Parts: sequence; structure tokens; C-alpha cells
Amino acid sequence: MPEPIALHLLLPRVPDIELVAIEGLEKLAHHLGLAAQKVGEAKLIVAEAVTNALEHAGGDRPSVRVEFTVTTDEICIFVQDNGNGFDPAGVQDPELTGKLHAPSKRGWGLKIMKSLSDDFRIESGAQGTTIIIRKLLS
Amino acid sequence: MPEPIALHLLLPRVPDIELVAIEGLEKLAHHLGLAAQKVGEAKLIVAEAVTNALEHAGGDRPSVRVEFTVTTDEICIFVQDNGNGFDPAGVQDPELTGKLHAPSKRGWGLKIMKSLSDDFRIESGAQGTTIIIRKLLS
Amino acid sequence: MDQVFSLQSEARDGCVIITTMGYINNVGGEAIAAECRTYFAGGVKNVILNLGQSKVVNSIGMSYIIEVLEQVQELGGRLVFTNLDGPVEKMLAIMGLFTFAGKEATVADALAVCAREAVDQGRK
Amino acid sequence: MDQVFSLQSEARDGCVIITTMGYINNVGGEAIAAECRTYFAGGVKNVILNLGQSKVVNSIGMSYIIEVLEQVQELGGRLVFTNLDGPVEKMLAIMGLFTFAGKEATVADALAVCAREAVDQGRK
Ligand SMILES: Nc1ncnc2c1ncn2[C@@H]1O[C@H](COP(=O)(O)OP(=O)(O)O)[C@@H](O)[C@H]1O
Ligand SMILES: Nc1ncnc2c1ncn2[C@@H]1O[C@H](COP(=O)(O)OP(=O)(O)O)[C@@H](O)[C@H]1O
Repeated sequence: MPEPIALHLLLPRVPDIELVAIEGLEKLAHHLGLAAQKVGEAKLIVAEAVTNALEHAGGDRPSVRVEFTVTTDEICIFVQDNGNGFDPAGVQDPELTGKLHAPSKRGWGLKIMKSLSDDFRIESGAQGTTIIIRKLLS
Repeated sequence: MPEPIALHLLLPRVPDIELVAIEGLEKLAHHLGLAAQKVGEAKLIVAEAVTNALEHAGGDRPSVRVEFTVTTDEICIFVQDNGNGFDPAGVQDPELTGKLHAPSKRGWGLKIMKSLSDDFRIESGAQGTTIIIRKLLS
Repeated sequence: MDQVFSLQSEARDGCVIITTMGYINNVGGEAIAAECRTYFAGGVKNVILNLGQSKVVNSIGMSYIIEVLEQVQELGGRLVFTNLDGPVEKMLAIMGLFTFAGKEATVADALAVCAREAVDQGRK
Repeated sequence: MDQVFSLQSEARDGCVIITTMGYINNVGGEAIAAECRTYFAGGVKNVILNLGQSKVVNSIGMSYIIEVLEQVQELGGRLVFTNLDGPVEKMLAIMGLFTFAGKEATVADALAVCAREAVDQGRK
């Protein structure tokens, strides 16, 4: 097993702050020489996960924990917020035909994260939401 | 007192990873509308501090903790490594005339950090080195 | 690093060509939709969206593109994406966008497609 | 974001003009020093270093610039910095570099300074 490289961030709610996490992942990936397509997909997962987490992070001190653990075999992404949580089972799968002409065209984040990852886990409760994603590189 | 915004990072030893911290500071500064000159100086401090910390971070798991706490009044920079430490009092102040024609032209980091900051503290021991810097914005 | 969002636009042959740079989130998506509205008001009904320099986008940004698609459909025009980076292309496919919108390698290809359709519509 | 380092170089009027882009750390500094050595070997003895697009540098990168200064001095030439971003200028001042190296607003200004010095040296 190759030795994993880890990068941890605790992000405040500031515009575009998710790009800092994405840039961090890029540096790890570049160092390990990972394939651009897989890394690009992982970056899109991070954009979705961190955007959601920042939107729902709560209290006086909204903050989002992001952790990457990367080897040449896989990228693990951990994103945790301190919001009020939600019931993932209650979220409907979006369909484009349903979104066209609908007032809100949003609701794609979870579907995109699931579709782009090899393993997607979500834990949500009154203390916040944690998503844990694995993306295999081969 | 304006509410401070905090960003925390735990960086692995990967080329150019200090740019991730610098980019994070940029996002906070941009959000708060801080003056470019002061922010630029703070970025140079971060480049020096993180480069040193990564160079000396130790053990099987070299890692460097970086924390920014920013308000419209000041930027606080905290950088901690898990290296073997050193005696700051034993470091000579560099002079350009002494570096010209010398085999090593390095040794400027501490001087630059001190010169660009309003408050510079360093604590170093067998468990590692911590520097804490304040940069006033007015 | 994927820099701050910006866009350029240009009308050609009844199409507006929008070229984006950098990260497309809600702010970038809203800017694209606003730019399109201006051209629609001026009589344009086809949109060519060159996302080649936007390697990171989020789904909130893309929800504004659904709005553009909706408007293009109402006008009887077309939305064509060009120069897509692989991961973004995969994301748009997941959203089902290529069922209703086109995808071409380059802006020139997209212009050719729009010109051909204009001819076809003229024949009917 | 301050992107990965790159440089461009060009010889003009006995000067090499080096324009850097992005972060200058040990890798970038070493690249600048290597580029200068090539031009020195070709007979150039003045260096104009345009750092306008390098807003972040570190002192290890700048230690390679001290090496360039040393070599320029041995050749009887000049090192002139141009287009400096305020914070980088302050850092170079802290290092005392402007005691031995020049600083001009633009590359054109630096070329004029070098040309004037060449005339002065010719008169001696
Ligand atoms: N981290 C989170 N905390 C609380 N609720 C969340 C979180 N992530 C997603 N949700 C809920 O799930 C819904 C669907 O999320 P998503 O698929 O990302 O689309 P969108 O955020 O655009 O609505 C959201 O509208 C929200 O109600
Ligand atoms: N974080 C650190 N851990 C251990 N030693 C350090 C650390 N930072 C600085 N030093 C010591 O102080 C010296 C001076 O550091 P600095 O002024 O940054 O210049 P340089 O790193 O180029 O030598 C270093 O050579 C090193 O011996």
C-alpha cells in the first residue's frame, strides 16, 4: 500500500473558499501524478460537497471541515458541516424534464456526487452532516 | 471588534502546497476588502513561514499546521511544524555583503518575517516550532 | 488555480457565443443567464456556450444554464456546448443536458450546426 | 491564484530580459539562475529581471538572484529589477538588494539605463 498523503482544511463561509480546497487537492494529485480526468471529477465532487456544506453550516460560526486522503489508488474526500442536518432518503432524484419550467432548477448536488464517486456515504443529524466519498483511480 | 474569520489548514509536504494557504488568505482578505499591499506582505510572510516549517517538519509524517485569523484590523498568522526545533537566538542576522561570494546565499526567512510583521513570536523545542505573527492593517 | 469567473460574448450569424473563464458557481451562472437575456431581447435565439476554460463548475451554476435552455426552447432556438473539459462533460451528461442541448468540439463546429439548422428551417 | 512558475527570456542590446510568471521558490530561482548562466556564456553581462507577474516569491528563490547579482558583478555588468509589485519590492529592500542592483518601473526604462551606462563606459 502506498503511503497516503493527507490535507485537512477548516473553511469559513467566504465566497469561493471551496476553490482553496480544490487547489489543495490539485497539488496532491499533481505530486502523485494522478490522471487528469479522475482528478477533475474529484474536484467537481468537492465543489458540490463544500457548496452544500457551506450553505447549510450553522450557528454563529458556520464552518466546514474538509479532509483529503490520497494515494495513487484512490482519493478519499471527507466533508463535514455543523448545520442542522437533513434526511437524505427524503431527497428526490432530480430529472431534467421536471426542472425545465419549474421555479427552482436546483437539486443536482447529491446526484452528481453519487454518480461521480465509487463509494458515497452520508451521515446527517442535528449536529450536522458528514459525507465520505471514495473515488478509485484505476 | 469585528468578528474574526478563521481558516485552518494542515499541510502535507508536497511541492507548492504553501500556495494553498496563500490562496486561502487571499480569499479571506478579498472578502473583507483588505488593502492589497498589506495582504501581499502577509502572503510573503506565509511563504517564508510555511517553507521553513515544511523544510524542518519531521518524522514519518511531516505536517504543518497553518491558521489565519483575520479581521479588518489585523491578520494573525500561526504556523506550527513537528520538527526538531532550533534556537532562534543562535541565528545570525543576514547581510547581503556577507552573502555575496559565500557558498550559501540563504538565511533570509526569519529576517523577512520579522521585518514585514508588527509582532513576531517564535517558540521552538524538541516537539517542533511555532511562529505567531500579527500584521496590523492600519 | 481556477481563477475568478469572467465571460466574453459576441453575436455571430444569429447566435450568441459566450466564452467563460474560471469557476462557474451561482455568481457565474447568473452572469451567463443575464448575458443571454440581453441577447435574446435583441433577437438572438441560439446560444453557443464555450466552457473550455471553466474546468470547475458547480450544479448551482449549471441550474442557471437550465434556465437558458428553457428560454432557448421557448424561442425555438438551440443551446450548444463547446470545448468541454472531460469532467464537466460527464457532469452535464449526468444532468441529462445533452438530451436537449448540443455538444460540439469547437465554436466553429457549433456555428456550422446552427447555420445548417437555419437552412433546414428555411426549407420547411 | 499565483500559478506555477514559468519564464520567458530575450536578449536585447547586450542585456538579457527575463520575465517571470508565477511563484518564485527554489525551483523558479534556480531556473532564473540557469537561464542567466546561458546568456552569460553567450557574452551578455546585464540582466533585466521583470518580476511584475510574480506577486509571491520566497527568500530561497531570491537567494538564487543573489547568485545572479554576484555573477553580474564579476562580469562588470548590471542587474536591474523592473515592474516590481509593492510587497516584493519591500522584501528585496529588506534584503538590501537595491544597494547593488537597480530598480526601474519598466523594462524600457531599464534598457535605457543599461544603454546610458554602456555609453559612459565607452567614454572612459
Ligand atoms: N450538508 C447539508 N445539510 C443540510 N441539508 C442538505 C445538505 N446537503 C444537501 N442538503 C439537502 O438536500 C437537498 C438536495 O441537495 P443537492 O442535491 O445538493 O441540491 P441543492 O443543494 O441544489 O438543493 C438540499 O436542498 C438540502 O435540503
Ligand atoms: N521551523 C524551523 N524548524 C527548525 N529550524 C528552523 C526553522 N525555521 C528556521 N530554522 C533555522 O533557522 C535558520 C534560518 O532560517 P531562515 O532565516 O528562514 O533562513 P533559511 O531557512 O534560508 O536558512 C535555518 O537555517 C534553520 O536552521
